[in-house]
Amino acid sequence: MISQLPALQVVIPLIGAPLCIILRRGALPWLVALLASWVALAMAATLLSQVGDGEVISYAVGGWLAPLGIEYRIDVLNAYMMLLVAGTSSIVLPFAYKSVAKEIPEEKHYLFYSGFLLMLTGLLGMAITGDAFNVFVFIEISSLSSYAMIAMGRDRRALSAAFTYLVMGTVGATFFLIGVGLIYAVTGTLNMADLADRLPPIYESRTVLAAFAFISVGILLKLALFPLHLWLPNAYTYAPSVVTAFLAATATKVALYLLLRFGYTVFGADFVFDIVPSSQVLLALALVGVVVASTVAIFQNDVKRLLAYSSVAQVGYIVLGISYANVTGLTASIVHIFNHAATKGALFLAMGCIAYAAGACRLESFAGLGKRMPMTMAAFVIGGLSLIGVPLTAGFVSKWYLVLGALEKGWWPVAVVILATSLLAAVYVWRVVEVAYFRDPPAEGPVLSDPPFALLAPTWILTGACVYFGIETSLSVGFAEQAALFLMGGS
Amino acid sequence: MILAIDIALLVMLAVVGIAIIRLRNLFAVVMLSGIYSLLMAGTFVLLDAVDVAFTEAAVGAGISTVLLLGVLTLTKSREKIPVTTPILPLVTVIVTGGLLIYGTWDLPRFGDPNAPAHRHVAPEYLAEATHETGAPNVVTAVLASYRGYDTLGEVTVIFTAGIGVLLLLSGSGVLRRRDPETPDEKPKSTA
Amino acid sequence: MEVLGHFNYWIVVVLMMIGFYALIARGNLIKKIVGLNIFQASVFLLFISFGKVTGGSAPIIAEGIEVYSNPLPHVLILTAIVVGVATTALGLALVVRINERYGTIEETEIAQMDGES
Amino acid sequence: MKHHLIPRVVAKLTIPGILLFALYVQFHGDYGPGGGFQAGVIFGAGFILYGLIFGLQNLRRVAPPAVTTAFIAIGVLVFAGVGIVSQILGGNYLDYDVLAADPHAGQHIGILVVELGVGITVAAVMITIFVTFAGRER
Repeated sequence: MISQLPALQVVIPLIGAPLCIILRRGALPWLVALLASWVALAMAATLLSQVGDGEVISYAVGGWLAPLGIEYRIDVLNAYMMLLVAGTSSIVLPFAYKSVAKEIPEEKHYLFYSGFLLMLTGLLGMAITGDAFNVFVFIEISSLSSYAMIAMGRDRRALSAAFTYLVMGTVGATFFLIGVGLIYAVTGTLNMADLADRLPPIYESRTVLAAFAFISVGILLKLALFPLHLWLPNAYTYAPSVVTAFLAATATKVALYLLLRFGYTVFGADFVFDIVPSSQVLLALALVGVVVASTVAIFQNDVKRLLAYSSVAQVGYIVLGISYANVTGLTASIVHIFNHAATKGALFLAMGCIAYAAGACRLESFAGLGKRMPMTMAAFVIGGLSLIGVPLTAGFVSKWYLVLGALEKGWWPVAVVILATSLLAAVYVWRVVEVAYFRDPPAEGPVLSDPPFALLAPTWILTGACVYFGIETSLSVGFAEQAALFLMGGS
Repeated sequence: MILAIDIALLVMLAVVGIAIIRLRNLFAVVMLSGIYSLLMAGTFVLLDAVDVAFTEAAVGAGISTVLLLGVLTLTKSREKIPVTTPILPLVTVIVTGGLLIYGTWDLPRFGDPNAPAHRHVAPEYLAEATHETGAPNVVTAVLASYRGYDTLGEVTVIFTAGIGVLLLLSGSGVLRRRDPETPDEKPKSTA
Repeated sequence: MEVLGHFNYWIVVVLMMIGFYALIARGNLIKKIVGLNIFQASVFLLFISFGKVTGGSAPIIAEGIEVYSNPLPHVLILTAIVVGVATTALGLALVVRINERYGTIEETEIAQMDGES
Repeated sequence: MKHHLIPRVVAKLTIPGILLFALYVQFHGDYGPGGGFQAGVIFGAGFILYGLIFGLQNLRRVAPPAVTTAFIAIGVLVFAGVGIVSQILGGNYLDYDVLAADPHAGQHIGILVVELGVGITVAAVMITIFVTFAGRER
């Protein structure tokens, strides 16, 4: 049974999606989605406990050994990612029940939950597989379902945002495909481990260089690194609350995982950092991205949009850590993938609570919410503190390692930029807090109050995670450090 | 000989492609894109990919064209003339294309039987697949068995497209309908 | 021969770029979808070109045939074609909805309306 | 097109042929070009032709949306189910060898069923997409 876990990890949510269509009545689709997600979470936890000490599980799908067949290859890094993805969906789905009831027409609920499970399946599949082409297939499963789910937002701009994402996402996936084709043409294999063996002798080949460029640009489009982030702000702003919370916490993170996987495992650190000037390129893009996105966030009047730009900035921090090319930087990146998922998940769920009560997330509608919706706004404040990186929150831990890694390299100007942009984050979080706590609620209009427990509980679980992982870091940092050592050691 | 036909087909494809960019009548564009797919299918046959050719003809010249025509009847069929000249896209395309040409430089010669892709993995399929799966069509054997998991993903993608189209277009009838007796489609305020 | 041996790839690259250009430079959403189709179909052709073996025949095992073309790119592209048509269907569904809600399928006009509302 | 005699007669004659050809492509994919996907497309095309000639209402009667939607799911379940069955029988996911006593027979069964799953989903999605698009006329 336990040896079959890797396959079931993806297949359980995959089977859940069509089951939602068959059992389309009432709350059944939601229940199917919830169960599939919780089972996936339990399996991810089991897998992580098995590979925690640096072991690697290989699973031959169809019984065909790699490189003939498709291989699942689970190490501490992707088990960690799967735990993150399944964990987020397991917390978001209980929230979905009431939130979706309010935001999505009832006769489409079964389609919505089916689509949600497809997003989950796609992201898990991207994380688990050890086959370069199989990655492409699962990228498309997660992307296509995301396009449709984003378009379910009530504002018509959700449609144009989804279309923009569809165009940029497909360009990204096609670039990735071109890259995979090129490395296939010069190596004859698609299996990642096999590629890792066959690429080093031909590092000087121009084809390998072009393949690396196409795969990287394709993934960077997916993870929305500045200036390839143009699809992200509108998509996150106008998507239904649940979809935003799930995607913001996981989608760009799994793309970041792919960047690490292809960079370290497939192409190898020697190629990526010594032959190609990746470090310099990523450093420049990350720094500009962090500064520009944080600044733009300050001037947003829709809080969801503000948080979306903040996400672009956070992606910048994560890529920054990767660009250091040392263990501390890599640890910082991986731990920030986790911490930012918790932080943004909490913040976007708080947005979902406000959308549930007020219907919109415009800044002016926040006036007086500190009194009217104390629990929701308290969650927002804690999440905001974690976003800034205040001590005792998860955000502090990742920024600490990020600064540490920069100093290790002797890049003190980078450390200064990290601190300065944290101040920018403080400014945009403060703008919201000021309106919510120091401005009187409008005299007219309905009196708002905190949403029901079913919405508050998931929000507070993630908010609690922001605090918990700020104090007790042995789990998040522990696994991240192991994953970083594993990647660096494997090169 | 094959190379000559191949090149001729490719040049025709390029001509059709450029015509698609230049034409503003979208009906003509859609018809040309169908022709593009047919030419592409012909090229696939020439390159021994009969299964792919079959599929490209059915999908590109069939489904896609029908869908595009269907959408055209719902929208305007003339493209507007752009206000600005697109410099940035042109630069992007030239850089991307340049990088690809650069990348092709170290590729094995077209049709080279000693290319790495033909020396590793593929020979094992050709030698073993029919014996192990009983299917003379190696493409089917690899598709359904060796890489069956990709195919499960492919079905899931199709499933996703079906769900996505239903999410977007079912119900929410903001429009007048010809056959009002369908019970499961009532107007929605959220639409 | 070396130049001729790569000429095939170069035209395929040109085809890809024609589609890519139509996708990113054109403002009409339907034309973008057509551009996307051309771009992807040309990428498929690149893969199939990698699979061709001079003197080979289609990879259906039969008596008396010794040389076959590489079946693996064919398998990959079969999957990719399906993914492509799925994307097209979803994109067109979005176009229909956009046309209903905005009354236009021109990108510039949509962006203008987005900016106003 | 509902009131033109010739298209109606031609359609009535050709549609059974199209569906038969689809079945041929479905089950002959082992030997020649073709397989579940192509068969599904052709099968769906038969229904679409019916819808074009005899109208959407009639197509909805022949292939009710609720039923086609269910079939979209069934195809995926059939495919994924084969994998689960092979796990229950002691193999890895989608390992067809264990489906029968003889690995060759197992492979044969596996490929056949899996391709059938593909065909069902593809045909159902084709019909669904046609009906939903055509249902949105101006």
